This record gives sequence, C-alpha cells and structure tokens, in this order.
Amino acid sequence: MTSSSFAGSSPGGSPHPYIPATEADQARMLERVGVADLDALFADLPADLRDPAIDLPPALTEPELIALLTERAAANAAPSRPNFLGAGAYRRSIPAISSHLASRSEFVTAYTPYQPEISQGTLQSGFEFQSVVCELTGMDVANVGLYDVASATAEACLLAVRFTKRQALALLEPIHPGTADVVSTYARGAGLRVDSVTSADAVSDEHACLVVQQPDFLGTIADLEPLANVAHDNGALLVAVADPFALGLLKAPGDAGADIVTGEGRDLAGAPAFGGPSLGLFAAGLPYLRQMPGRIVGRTRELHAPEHGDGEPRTGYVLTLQTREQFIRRERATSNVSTAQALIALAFTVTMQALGPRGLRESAELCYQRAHDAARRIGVLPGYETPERGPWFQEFLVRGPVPAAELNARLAERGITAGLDVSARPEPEAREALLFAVTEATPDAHIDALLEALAAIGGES
Amino acid sequence: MTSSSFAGSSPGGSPHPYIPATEADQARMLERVGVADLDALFADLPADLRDPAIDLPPALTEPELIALLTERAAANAAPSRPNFLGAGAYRRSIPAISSHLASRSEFVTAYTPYQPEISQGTLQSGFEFQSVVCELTGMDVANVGLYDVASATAEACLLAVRFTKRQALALLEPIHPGTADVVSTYARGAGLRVDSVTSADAVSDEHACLVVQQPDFLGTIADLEPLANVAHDNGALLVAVADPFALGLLKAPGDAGADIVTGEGRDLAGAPAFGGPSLGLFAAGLPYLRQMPGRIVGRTRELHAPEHGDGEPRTGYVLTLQTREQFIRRERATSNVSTAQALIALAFTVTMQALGPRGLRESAELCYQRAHDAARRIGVLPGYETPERGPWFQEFLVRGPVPAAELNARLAERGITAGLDVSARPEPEAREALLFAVTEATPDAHIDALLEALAAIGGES
Amino acid sequence: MSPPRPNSEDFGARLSFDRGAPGRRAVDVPSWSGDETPLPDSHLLRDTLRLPEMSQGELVRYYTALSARNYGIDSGTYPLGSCTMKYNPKVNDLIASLPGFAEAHPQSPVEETQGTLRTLMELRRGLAEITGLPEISLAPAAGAQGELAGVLMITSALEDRGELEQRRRILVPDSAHGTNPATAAMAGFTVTHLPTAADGSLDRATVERELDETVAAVMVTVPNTLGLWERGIEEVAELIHEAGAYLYADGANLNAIMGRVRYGDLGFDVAHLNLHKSFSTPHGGGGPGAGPVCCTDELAPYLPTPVLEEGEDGLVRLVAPERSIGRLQQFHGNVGVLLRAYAYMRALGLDGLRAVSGQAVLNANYLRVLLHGHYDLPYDRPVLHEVVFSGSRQRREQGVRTYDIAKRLIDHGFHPPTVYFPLIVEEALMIEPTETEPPEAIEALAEALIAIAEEAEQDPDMLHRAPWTAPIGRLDETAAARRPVLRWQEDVD
Amino acid sequence: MSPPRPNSEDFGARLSFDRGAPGRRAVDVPSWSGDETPLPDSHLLRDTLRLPEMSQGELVRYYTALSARNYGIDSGTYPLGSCTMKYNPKVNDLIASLPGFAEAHPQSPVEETQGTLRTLMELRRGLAEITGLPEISLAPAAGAQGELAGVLMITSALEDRGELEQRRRILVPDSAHGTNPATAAMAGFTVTHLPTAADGSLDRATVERELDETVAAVMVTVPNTLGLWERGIEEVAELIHEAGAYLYADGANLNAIMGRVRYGDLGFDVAHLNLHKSFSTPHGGGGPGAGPVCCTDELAPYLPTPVLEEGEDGLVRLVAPERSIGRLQQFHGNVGVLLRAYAYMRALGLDGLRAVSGQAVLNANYLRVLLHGHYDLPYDRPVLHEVVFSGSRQRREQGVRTYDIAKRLIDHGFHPPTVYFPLIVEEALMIEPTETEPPEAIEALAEALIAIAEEAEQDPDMLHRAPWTAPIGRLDETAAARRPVLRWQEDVD
Ligand SMILES: Cc1ncc(COP(=O)(O)O)c(C=O)c1O
Ligand SMILES: Cc1ncc(COP(=O)(O)O)c(C=O)c1O
Repeated sequence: MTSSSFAGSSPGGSPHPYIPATEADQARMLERVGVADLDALFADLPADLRDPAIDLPPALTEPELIALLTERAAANAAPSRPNFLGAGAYRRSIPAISSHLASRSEFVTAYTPYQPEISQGTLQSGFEFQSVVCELTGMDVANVGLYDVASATAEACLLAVRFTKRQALALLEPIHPGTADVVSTYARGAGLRVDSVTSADAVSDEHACLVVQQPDFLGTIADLEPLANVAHDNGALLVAVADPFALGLLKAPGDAGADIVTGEGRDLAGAPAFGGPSLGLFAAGLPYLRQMPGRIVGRTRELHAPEHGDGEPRTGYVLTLQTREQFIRRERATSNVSTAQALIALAFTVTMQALGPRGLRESAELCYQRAHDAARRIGVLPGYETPERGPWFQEFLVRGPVPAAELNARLAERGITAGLDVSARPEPEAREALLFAVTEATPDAHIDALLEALAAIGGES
Repeated sequence: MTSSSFAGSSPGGSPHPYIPATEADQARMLERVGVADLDALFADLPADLRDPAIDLPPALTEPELIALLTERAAANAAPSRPNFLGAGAYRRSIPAISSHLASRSEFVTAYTPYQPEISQGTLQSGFEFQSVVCELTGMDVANVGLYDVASATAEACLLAVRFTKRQALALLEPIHPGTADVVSTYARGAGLRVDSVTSADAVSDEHACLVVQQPDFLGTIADLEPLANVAHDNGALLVAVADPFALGLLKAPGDAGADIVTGEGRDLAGAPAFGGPSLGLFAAGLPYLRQMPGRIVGRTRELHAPEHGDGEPRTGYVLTLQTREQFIRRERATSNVSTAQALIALAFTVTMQALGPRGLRESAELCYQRAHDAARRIGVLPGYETPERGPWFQEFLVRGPVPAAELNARLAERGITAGLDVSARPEPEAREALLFAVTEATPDAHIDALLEALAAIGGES
Repeated sequence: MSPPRPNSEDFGARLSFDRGAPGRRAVDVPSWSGDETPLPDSHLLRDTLRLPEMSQGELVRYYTALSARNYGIDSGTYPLGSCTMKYNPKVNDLIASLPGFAEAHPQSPVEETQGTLRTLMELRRGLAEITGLPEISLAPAAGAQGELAGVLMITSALEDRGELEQRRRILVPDSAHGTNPATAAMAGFTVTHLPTAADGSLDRATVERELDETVAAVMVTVPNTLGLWERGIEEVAELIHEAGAYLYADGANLNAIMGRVRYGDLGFDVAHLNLHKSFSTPHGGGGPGAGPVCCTDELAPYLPTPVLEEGEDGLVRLVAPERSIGRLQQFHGNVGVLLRAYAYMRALGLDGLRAVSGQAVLNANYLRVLLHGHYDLPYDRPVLHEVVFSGSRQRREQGVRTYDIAKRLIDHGFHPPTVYFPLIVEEALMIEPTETEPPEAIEALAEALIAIAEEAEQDPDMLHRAPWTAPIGRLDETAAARRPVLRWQEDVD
Repeated sequence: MSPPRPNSEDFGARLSFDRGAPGRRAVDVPSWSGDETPLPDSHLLRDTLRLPEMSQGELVRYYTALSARNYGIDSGTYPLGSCTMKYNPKVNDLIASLPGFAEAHPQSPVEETQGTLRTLMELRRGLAEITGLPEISLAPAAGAQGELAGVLMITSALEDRGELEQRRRILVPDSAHGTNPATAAMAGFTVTHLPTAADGSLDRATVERELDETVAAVMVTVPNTLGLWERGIEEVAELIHEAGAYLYADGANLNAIMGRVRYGDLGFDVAHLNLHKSFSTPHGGGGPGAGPVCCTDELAPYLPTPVLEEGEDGLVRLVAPERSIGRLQQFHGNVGVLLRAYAYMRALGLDGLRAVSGQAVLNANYLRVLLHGHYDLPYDRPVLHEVVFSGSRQRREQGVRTYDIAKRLIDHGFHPPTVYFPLIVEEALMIEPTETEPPEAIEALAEALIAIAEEAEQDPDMLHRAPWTAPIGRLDETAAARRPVLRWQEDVD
C-alpha cells in the first residue's frame, strides 16, 4: 500500500490482530526481562534443531480467510440436496434459541469450571443436563457428557468390567459398526474379549455386560426388558445405547432394567457437522456412581452467608466426586477423560427444555409418522419392498428392482443421496437393501423427489 | 397427534410459545381482576365493530416458519451471483466481530436508554459512535444517528433553514436521486423551494444551504473547499453528503469547510440487506449544536461517590440536550425523530474500531486500487470505454458496443448483475453508460467473469 | 465486614480511544498486488485520522463488558409504558440474517429479489387485514416517520381539494406522544391541543368546538397513552369527516387491540404502526424500527414511495403511487425489520394475535388490581395494554419523586416503567407488562413497587440516592446538559 | 450507609424444572396431517416424562442470566496454567457454522464432502510440518483421547515386534498431567514415576536406571508442566530408542515452541496436540476439543481410523491404516473444532505462529520478573509459556493457602491461575498469560497478586472468606462430595 505518508497510525505495530504487543511493548518487556530479543528466550532449545524449515501456506487476512472457506463449504454438497442417510446421525429440528443461547460467549470461551464461584453458568447448566439425561433414560445419575456415543459405550463396558471383574463383553447385533469398533479399540487396551452376539442367549457368566442399541442399527425398536433379565440372570449388566430423541416416545431404558445408558446427543444440539462435535450421554444406576467416568456436577451451598440478603447461604454448583478422576487419582482413575463436550451438552439441554415433555413426545411421534408414511409410499412402488424386522422408529430398509449399490448410484445421478448400503450385512432383511432415514426434519419436497426418482428407476429396469 | 394418553404435560397449556400464561394462570388472573373472560376486558370497544372477520394465513410452527423463509431467501438471487451495483449501497468486508458483538442480546433487546444507570452499554457505545463520526468527518459534534443518509440530509437542510431563516435549498448534481427525492419530501412540509443546480455558481442569498455529495452520484470525487467558499460567500451552509468509507482516504469535509456532514453507515455495519436497516450519519459544527435533530449522548459523573472504591464519583453517559426533542419540546422540537438506528450504529462503530486508522485507510486504498484496475481492464476491451468526469473512488461509467439497456440485459443473461443504467442522465459522460461499482469486497472471480462476458458481448456485436 | 472492592474501576472514563496502543489492530486488510493507480491529488486526501487502535481480543472484551452494563428484555421485565417491550423471538433474527435476504442489493432487478418482495407483499396484505386500511407503504423507518408520511399525505389530499391554504390546524390530544405535535409542526401545521376528559377519553365538547374549516386533521392515539379506549371515537370520526378533516391514528398501541377492532372500521383515514413494538422486532437500544403507514383508498394515491404491486406477470414490484408524497429514504425502508415482523405475524396467525392482545390487556389489568391503593390511579377504570399510576401521593407525603421510585426499582431487579409521560398525569408511572411476561413476573413487579412505597415511608433518603446496585450510581443529567461533553478528546481524557 | 439488596435471590436454588408452569412451552411442533400409523405396542412406549415447561422468553432469560454468572476469556484475563486460554477468534466460529460445513452428513459419499475433507487434509499437512511428525490422525476428540491413541499405537507396534508381553511399563515424570498416567493404565500398562531434577528437567540418572527391556514407552511433556524446556530431551530420546522403547510427547504445550523446534526432530515417536489450546479453538466450558495424534512413519500403520488420503483421482478420502488400532469415535472426530483450527493456522501462517510462541514466552517471563520476590519461585530460571509460583511462604507465614489467593484474585477481576498442579510444587500457582494478553493486563495481574500478598499479611481472614464480589460466595465442595445431590428432584426442591 502507498499509505506510508499517512499519519493514521504509528509504525512498529503488533505482529497480528490476535497479538496485542507492539514492537514498543516488546522492547519494554524484553528490557524488563533482561534479554536482547525473543530468540534469546529460547536459549534452552537445542541449537542444532532450532528454527527448522517449515512449509506452511501463506497467512491470510480475515476477508481472504472467509472467502477461501466459503468456497470450501460450497465444495460440499448443498444443504438443500435431498439426503436420506441416518445410521447414527439424523437431521432434527433444533429450536433457534439453542444455538443463540449456546453461543453466548461467557459459555463458549470458558474453561472447565475449576473455579465454581465464577463458573455457575457452566455448572448449573451442567446440572440441568444431568437432570434431563436422568429423566430421559430413567437412570439415577448422569455425568456431564463424554466424547460421543461410541466412546461413552466403551467407557460403560470398562465400568462393567471394573464392577463385575469379568473380562468379556457381549455386543448384540445389529449395533452401529462404529460403536462396536470403538468398544474393541478401548477393549484392546484393557485386554478384554469382545463377543458379537445375535441373541441374548449367547450371554454367559463370562460377560461383564450385554450391550444393546435402541433402536438398533437397522432401525428396529428393541424390547429391552427380556434382554435385561437375561443379562442379569448371568450376572452381567445391561448397557443400553439409546437415541435420546427416540426416548421421547420409547420406554426409558432404566424402567426396562438397564444398568447403564449411553447415547448420542449431537443431533439435538445442532447440525450433523460431519459427525462432530458430538456428545456422549452417560447415565447409570446409583450402585455404579463411584465407578463412573467423566465430570459430575453436584449441588452445594455457600460456606458463609452473603453480606446482604436474608442471611441464608445460597445454593451453588461444583464439580464433585473428583477422586474418581485422573488429575487426582492418576493411574487409578476411572477414566482418563478431561476435556469433553460441555458446550454441546448445553445446546442439547436447551433443546430439551424448549421442547418440554409434550414437545419432545410430539416431535418423536411426528418423526415416527413421517418415516412410516414415507416407507409406506415406497413400499407400494412396483419393484420395491421395505422389509421389516419388527416395530421401528425412523429408519427402514428399502430393497429395489436393482441391486443396492446400483440403486444408490442411480439416485445419486438424480441428485439424491440415498440411504446407507447395508447389503453386506448378515441379516436376511438387509440383503440388497439400503437403510433410509426420514425424520421430522426431512422436507416433504425431498421425500416427493425420492419417490419420483425411485418410480422412474423402477420404470427403467 | 395421538399423545392424548401421554402424561408428559398437563392440558390447558399456554396459547403460544411466546405467551407464558396458561389456562390456569389466566383463570387465576381473571378472577383477581374480576371479569369473566378475556372478551370482557374489551367491553369498551364498540360492540358492532368488535371481532371483525380477518383473513390471515394460518400460524406456522418454528420449523415450518424457517422452512418457508429459507425457501423465500433462496428465491432471491444467490449471494454468489456477480453483482456490480453500487449507487448508494456497497458490499464491504465487515470484520466478523462486528456482527458478533452487535448481536449481544443486552444490546439487541434494550430500548432507547431512558434509564442511564442500566443502559451504559448502549450509551457509552453511542458516545464512541459520536466520537468516531466526528473524527471521520472532521466536525465538532454528532448525534447517535438518524434513519438513513437521505433523511439525515433532509434534516440537515431543515437545520440550515432554521439557522439561516431562508426558504430555498440548492442540491448540486450529480446527487443520488433517492437523496434528492427525500429532501423534496421533507421540504414540501416546510414549504421550501428545492433547486437542483449543476454548478455552485447557482447558489444565491436565497439558499439556506448547498448540498454536495462526496463522492458524487457518478462516483467522482468533489473538491469541497471551493464549493464551501461559494456557499459561505452567499451566506449559505455547506452540507456534505459523504461516504464514511471513502473518508478513510478523502479529506475530512470539516477540514474543507463543510458546516454539516451526513452519510450512510449501513455498509460498514453489515450486508446491504436490500437497503435497510440503514444508518444516517449526522455531524455538524458547534454553532449548530442546539439546532441538531436526534438523540445526543453526553458524558457526566455520578451524583454520589460509590460506597466502595476510591470515593470519586465515576464517569457515565446520558442522553442530553433533550430540550431539543419532541417528547419535551413537542411542536417546537428540532425534529420529530424518536426511534432511530442505534444497533446499526453500534455495528458501524465496531467496524471502525476494528479497522483502526491504518486499516480504514488501507481498506479504502484497496477499494480504490481494485476499482481502478477493473475499470482499466474494461477500458481496453475493444468497443468499451470508461468515460471519466474527474478523479473517482469506487464507481465508474462503462459505455459498451451496444446501448446501455441492452448491455445490461445481455450481462444478465450471462448471470451477471451489471451496473446501474444511468443513460437517461443529463451528464454527457453518462450517455448510454452503466454505473459500475467495484470495492475491496468484490471477488476477483466476479471481476474476471465480468470481463469475459463483456469481451464476449463485444465480440458478438 | 465488608472487603475493599479492588475492582471498582471507573470503566466509563476509558473509551476505546484510551485503550489499546498505537500500532495495534483488530483486523488486517489484504494487500494489493496489482498495478498501482496513483492516488488523487493530495489536496483531496486526508493526511491524518484518529481512531482507536486495539487488538481483536481487547475490542471483544471491551464490548462484552459494555453489554454487561446494559439491561435488555432478555435480562428481565422491561415494563416501559407505550414502548411495548415484549420478548423478541430469536428465530426472527435468524431469518433476517439468511444470506439470500441479507445480501440482496436494493438496486437489483425485481427478478432477483422476488423472495424479499413477495414476503413484504404478504406482510402488507396481513397489515391491511389487521388494520382494516387497505393500502400501505412499508417505507417509514419508525413511527415518527410514519406519522410524517401520514400528515404529508393529508397535506397532498387537501392540496388536491384546494383546501390546503385554509386548513392549517391539526388537533392533538394533550395526552399524545411528543412525536404527534412535532410531526404536525414539521409538516407545516399549527397544533391545537385537545384536553382529556375526566374519564381519560377526548373531551367531546372541545373537539366539536374546535372542529371547523381550518382543521386539516385530528391525530388520535388508539388506545390512548393512558392505556384507555378512546370512547366514542367512531362518532368523533364522523364529526371530523363532516367537518372535512381527516382522522389520523397513532397505531403505536395496536398490540392492545390486534384482531379485535380495526382502525379502518372505526373511521380512521390513515394510521401508522410500530412494528418494533406490536410485532416484537428488537428495539436495539434505539432502533432500527419500522413504521408502516396504512390508509384508505381515498388517500392511497398519496402514499410514500415505494409501495408494492403485484403484476400480471406474477412479479412483485416496487412502484411510486401516482400522487406520491415522495420517498422517505434513499431505498425501501428497514427491510430487515419488516422480515422479522412478517415472521412474527406468521408465527402467531389470527388466533395468536388475538391471544397477544387478550393476554397483554389481562396482564395490565392484573397489575392494576395488584397495585391498587398503593399508588394513586388518576383514571381509575379497567385499562387495555398499560396502566398509568401517579407517584403524587409519595411526592406529597414523603418528598419521594417518581424519578426516585424508578431508580429504586432498578435495585429490585427491574427496568423502570416509563415516567413523566403522559404529561397530563403528574409524577406518572406508565406501566406496560406486555403479554410475554409470566404472571409470576407481574406479581414480583407489583411486590417490588409496593415494597418501594413502604421504603418511601421509612427511608426516603435511601430512595433519593438509588440505584445502589446498578453498574453505576445515579448520574448527574443536569451537569451533562450544562457543560456538554459529546465526544472523546485527547485533552478531556 | 448500605442499602438492603432486595435482589439477592438464591438463583441457584431454582432450576428450569422449578421455573415456568405446567402447560408452557418454548416451541411448537408441527402437527401430522397424513395417514396415522399406529404406535408400537404400549409396553415399548413411555407413559410419562418429566421435563421443564417454560415459555420461550422465560428460557431465554434463564440462560442469559446463567451466562452472566460465568467468566470466559471474553470477560477478562484467564491465566489458567497448562490450559492456554488465549483469545478465540470469532471468525473461526463463523466459518465452522457455514451451512456447507455444518450440514454435511458423516456418511455422505466423498464426492459430496470434498470441501471438508480437503480442508482437513491441509490441516493435517500443516500439523505435520509444525510437529515434524509426518503421519497424523485427526480423530481424537481431546488430548486424553489422543494420548490413548498414541499409547495403543505403541501397544500394537510392540505386539508386532513380539515384545508386548515383556514391555509392560510406561515411565511418566512426576510433573506430568494426570491424563498421562491414567491413559497408560487404561491401555493396560503399569506406571513408573520419574522424579524431577532440581533444575526442573527429568532426572537423567533415574531415567537411565529405569530404562530396560520391560519399558514400553516414556511419556514426556514438552515443554513440561513447569513451563520449562526439558533439557537434553534429544539425548534422552536416543537412550530410550536404544532401550527399544518409544518416546511419547504430550504436546499440550506446543504453543510455547510452535515454529521453533519440532517433536519429530527431537526424536519423539508419537505426540498428541491440544488444538483447543494451542490453536485457539474455544473451550466451551469443558469441550469440545481436538487432540490429533501425530507419529513417525514407523508407527503410521497403527494410527486410529480414519486417516486422510488423497487419491490419484484428486479426491480426499477417509481410510483405515492397515494395522489401525481402530476407531476412537463413531465418526470422524470433532470436525467443527478442526475447521476452526485450520482457520487459525491459515490466519497466522508460519511467521504468525512464531510470533505466537515468541510473545507467549515473553509474556510468561514478563510476569515472572514482575512477581519475582513476592511469591516463592521453586524453579527459578527463565521459563517458556508459563511460570509456576508457590504460595508456600504465604501458607507458612500467614496461614493463607493458594486456594485463598486464587479466590481473592476473583475479587480483583481476574480468573485465577491453575492451582495445586503440578503436584511437585506445593501450593502451586501455575500461571499462563498466553500471547493474546496485552502487557497492561499482565501488569494488572501482577499488581493484583502483589496486592493480595500484602492483604495476606494484613488481613488473612478476609482472604479465607474470599471471593466477596463473585456472583456467589465460596462454595462448600466437601459437603457436595459427602452428600452428593447430582440431579433435580421434586422432593429435594
Ligand atoms: C404512542 C407513540 N407514538 C409514536 C411513537 C414514535 O414511534 P418511534 O419511536 O418509532 O418513532 C411512540 C414511541 O416512541 C409512541 O409510544
Ligand atoms: C499437559 C496436558 N496434557 C494433557 C491434557 C489433557 O487434554 P484434554 O483436556 O484435551 O483431554 C491437558 C489438559 O487438560 C494438559 O494440560
């Protein structure tokens, strides 16, 4: 720029908008510290390895940055493209206030609440979250959240192992392959055996727990009660991996005998975001409290009555039962988790509070009705069937006149992202089938477009 | 829905998410008030006219509302469409923090600060705004903003009339037709004559003021000093209508002798938003203070020293000089303005503070360089010329191988929104010309697309 | 024992200009790599500019701290009479910020802005239904500009009738908002004030006496600023029309009667609305607003430019009425506010809007009975959307002014009501809860005001020095006006 | 004279469940007009659900009030040692929320998510350059999960070498963050603690003594939690490799050395980073974070799934390394956080990142000299990004604990530093200003801490009862743990 002449500002400015100290500031500070320059501060570093050649793209100003990433975002499929993928991530209608409130910077820019007196916002909303999760799952206690449903389920298995002193896990198929995979990852460290079972009968006294997904990976609603009984008869815990949204309609796993309930909260906090930030829900029965992983918020009071007011100590919230945790218990901690997903938990909580009991129920029913209506309309198309494995919630299998992979490809050509190809799965209903998800948030226009496309494909073949 | 059986919530709920009172609440309140039902509260209304038939579209739930208006927004041209319109509204690069900070709900949901002790956020940022506007314009005082540049200019003329006791106004062409139109609207009420003049020589002792736009409507930079002299020689005020962004580069009108400066702040606060919310800047010399329209924030101190602290009364801000205003002075007020554009003024101020002196200068120079580079590249295309009327800032005239209207249409076919058709204007340079705007925020890709399209059109004809 | 408050900094003394340091900045500007064009001659350029220099983090902290020194509806009850501070739905902000709406250029061809124009057209139709006035311009940026439009329309109509020279007076009740007389004056009319009768309505006799061939219009606020229905307004309308004058409705209080009675049916010729009140759009600490002007077919030709028109081709266009008073703004009004108002209208629907007016009126009356006896109530009858008490007893008996009561209410956690307006009520406390306040909040507000009435008896001086718990103590407004400091200056600081 | 504070409500006693009223709601759900499908058998359904019932305005006010009871970086200096609370650029939030990114479905075909995948690929390449470790998985959701990944990768490598049975120990310095030993244990190893030498670095002798064929790995934090450079770490690396063990870097403190030295060049085999610290992504009151795990080519086959791969066809894909330890999450990690980190990397560039580490280190040393003499400094040498003081003198002489000092700092307007960590420093005050604090803020923080040291001498009891000016007084953490109340319950309230 040719503004050198211009006296709008002094030279020797700060190196970057994110770094306030100017050259003058730096000089003053260096002198006080007693070193010649910044490099001198790094004298301890091995000389021969210092300041290596590093190849990074050039720095961008904010307008350039926004332009570049707007372009990138546009290189993804347009959000308006019909997309019937579910399989663990579902588009939900999120109240506008959830993101509004969760983006209050006092929440966003705070750390884990180590100083409760100035972190009551985070702590009290964490306590609200725990309360909501307990109500939904029918459990006694919950933590403030873990990374995602899969790692939360893995932690549940480790808890069961600590509690039962057993070394094997039973996962009831169909379960989300991602969940099963993460459980195996965590199990390897602990040297556990992971048995994938197709029936609860396979549960034995070797198993620390039976893990059941609700609804299961193919969308079917499980009857948890008998499964809990089998598990308990074998001295194993029942771990239910439940969709918190479906729980607006379905029986609380706690009421069906589950000992631990995990779930994924991301979709009730905001958009799918390519899978993350996610939110692992973790709730359990009271007997398991001291074995629980993660942070827990507890209620307490002031030590001293405030100067003003009625002289009664006031109610506040703190992180509690921390002797379970890594920073105190270290290698004997119940888990290594430290940073989790607090802000996502806050948005999840607002959504639940905004919907309230009736709203959540109505929303889940709407989802159920819309999904079943779409399935019905597809099922009557010549050449299509929607094989069922029992009562289901929002996901259904579609078998078409052409092989699953081809159906997928042909829909893609027509600008529609179809369901997940599950044709390789063992379940007979999954043979040559795609797994479609339709929710309360799937636009009618997308469903109509899908039906049209399916009919056309049916016609061609 | 079929959730009647469901005990998630009690019946007799509130009528709407925006209205808390439930049926039970209402019953309790009605009883206390001593009336049978809501209708009874409207007993005073003429019976024969009550509860008329009113035809409104059905209510929408939030998800339906979002879906409908997302569709509507998509029915406008995509923001990614190249668009070279300026003529009063310009795409600028706005720092992300401007909208972030201006959407803090304590600012957004506050009323005009009638209670200063709990409105210091609005008031202090208003004082910052006045300070920034004074620095930019080179004037002594500013108000916290008026509706838009045109109504602000009209108010400036009315001030000049009150001050000079004269009944005629002189508007120097080329001036934005919208501005001229609004001045006439306001002038009619006051019974003033509005003279549109093409040279300052036309100013006489009948004129209360000479109004000059900087840069003018065709983008040319005016030399304000001689104009101010002519006006002053005739006992008239000089009203400069200046683009605050251009003032990052151009001489402050106050330093050139302007008595009142108005301007449009919208484009430095956010997106064009189809023209509004807008923001009228209004600054003047000290002699005109008591005649100024609109709210003014002043600095003061506490009446009593605070209990704690160093015993010194602290600094605060209040609305001041209110005896000029309608709610006190009523029919003798300097203006009828009450609600203005406070939130837009706040975003404008943050942008200015974020850019700072050097940033604003650099940004204005970048705009200047990019616009001139684009004009140069167009000017060398066979069949095209870019007639100049003097030094210019960000807008330039383009005359092509085909008539202006046709050039416009042909570019539209190619997915480009061209410049404004000014071919009907009297200025010779405007004959068959389009007025293009290129700013620091116009993407390179758009400019390249324009040049390609212009070349192609040139080739065809 | 009370500890030192080390952090009672004089926050207001340090403006952005006093923060940061030379050479800091909150954003960088891309550099220009193309051919350099020489800048214009230096006498056209500025050679210096004083603006703050702060890093991005410092600037964010400064405004975050400022926001914490502000009170909005989201902070608590905000019962400003006449201002209708109701909850502002967040979804409306989300909608107005959709890029398709936000990025639309005001000069773009109609084909490229149908999404916005069709939405505005539907808002216009809805407002016509709600007001019973068929023709509307959405251009006015706020209520006062809507008033100016309305009065100028009357001016033009009278001119076409050849009666403008003779009809130079506008009648305005003494209870009217200041913008009414100010507007009449701006439009070149002289203002005659109409007294308010004992029942809070217009004094019919005076109206009849004043009505003659010199009267251009009568401006009436319905419901009026006492929160009362203007009894017999429909008959007054006939008198006015017989006298050849026009009847103007200040519709800022539409929220009290939405869906229950219509200005058009009552005989009004023209009205303005305050969408930033009745239709829940955020007030932003003093705008932006939107003050559409609505009128009869007779006055339609004079509406300000632009108005919306749907063509045979199905396209909605912005056009100028044939005898338009002209533009009020360079472009088309505060469109972002209008989009929010449309979203509000659609979220409520007719039943919802009736529920709004119903609950708003119930809330005001609930407050009226809860406070009855604790403060004087000059016009003691059922109210509509707001109730106006008087602090005159407290002033007389304890020397506590409404001003003190308002400041003390801050300590109780509430935003004070409107005070000293309407002017006809001495020591006025004008309270409008709105329908979005839950009954508990109204009860808490009443309890606080009752507690303050008691505090006035026990400890008036404590009230004179309130507020005690606000971010800053009571401010010296007189000093501010006597020696105005209106901008940052190096020396001052 | 101090007035009653009528508004000192027990805010925390009323949860959302205690607010609102039955039948209120904050949103409506669309009704279903199509054919009704009967619901599943009732024994599968729930027949009741307890959730709060509040109107939209009430809920917004509740959380707005909660936010006012929270302190974030945007509120002021937040010098939590080891946590790197630097300014979080708002533009990064804007970018992550672009619909194209936010609406992407994790199962969508690669062709439909190239915008995200290419961006992540560039982030991965940048991190490889910065760490000198060529292969990376971005999957770990936070530092601790990155650690688990790293240790499990070592497990797999040892297994393939047939040494897993024999190598069961992991050496961890006693200054390490708790997640290090906890992770080692989760992965089935036993932990041997290494003492810290007088100069604050690892005690070389012990390392050499402990290193044998039973050691799987050594986990070292560089720079360490004392804010000090781990002297001779490059030689230690050789020893470790000679012993057949792996060297793990806890890279949570990368911000101190970005652009100046690289883990790979120092001889580390695997490292995790905390992008939610070094790369400025907001911490959200406890997440989400992102803890990428970076490694040598030798360990690359074991990286967690997925990793990014660019194919001949120019498409970026998510793939599983051949001997991957498996997935850590159902999908691909906290992508929204990774996008922010990418934006940060691009906003800074290499020079910017070097300016970050340079200023971060200068700020810590500036604070060190300003506080020198006022508090004990157990390891008294120039530091890197943070400095660890000790309150032991105050404890000994005035009976004032670091806990009290921290609470009192709240009254002075600051968030307290990290306390009682690292464990090897008694009464530790671990202070990390970060590069985004202006010098004035560091000076103010030093003044406050010095003032508190004086207050400790004059009025220790006042410190024991601090904070005095926070939204709530000092809380009883012991009672909370003794009688845990962990959820809302009707009876409890
Ligand atoms: C009764 C009444 N009329 C007119 C107005 C003026 O409206 P605005 O402030 O939008 O100009 C107001 C509000 O200020 C009002 O309360
Ligand atoms: C040195 C160090 N290592 C590891 C961690 C763990 O990182 P996270 O909290 O992201 O799991 C942290 C922060 O908590 C840390 O400071």
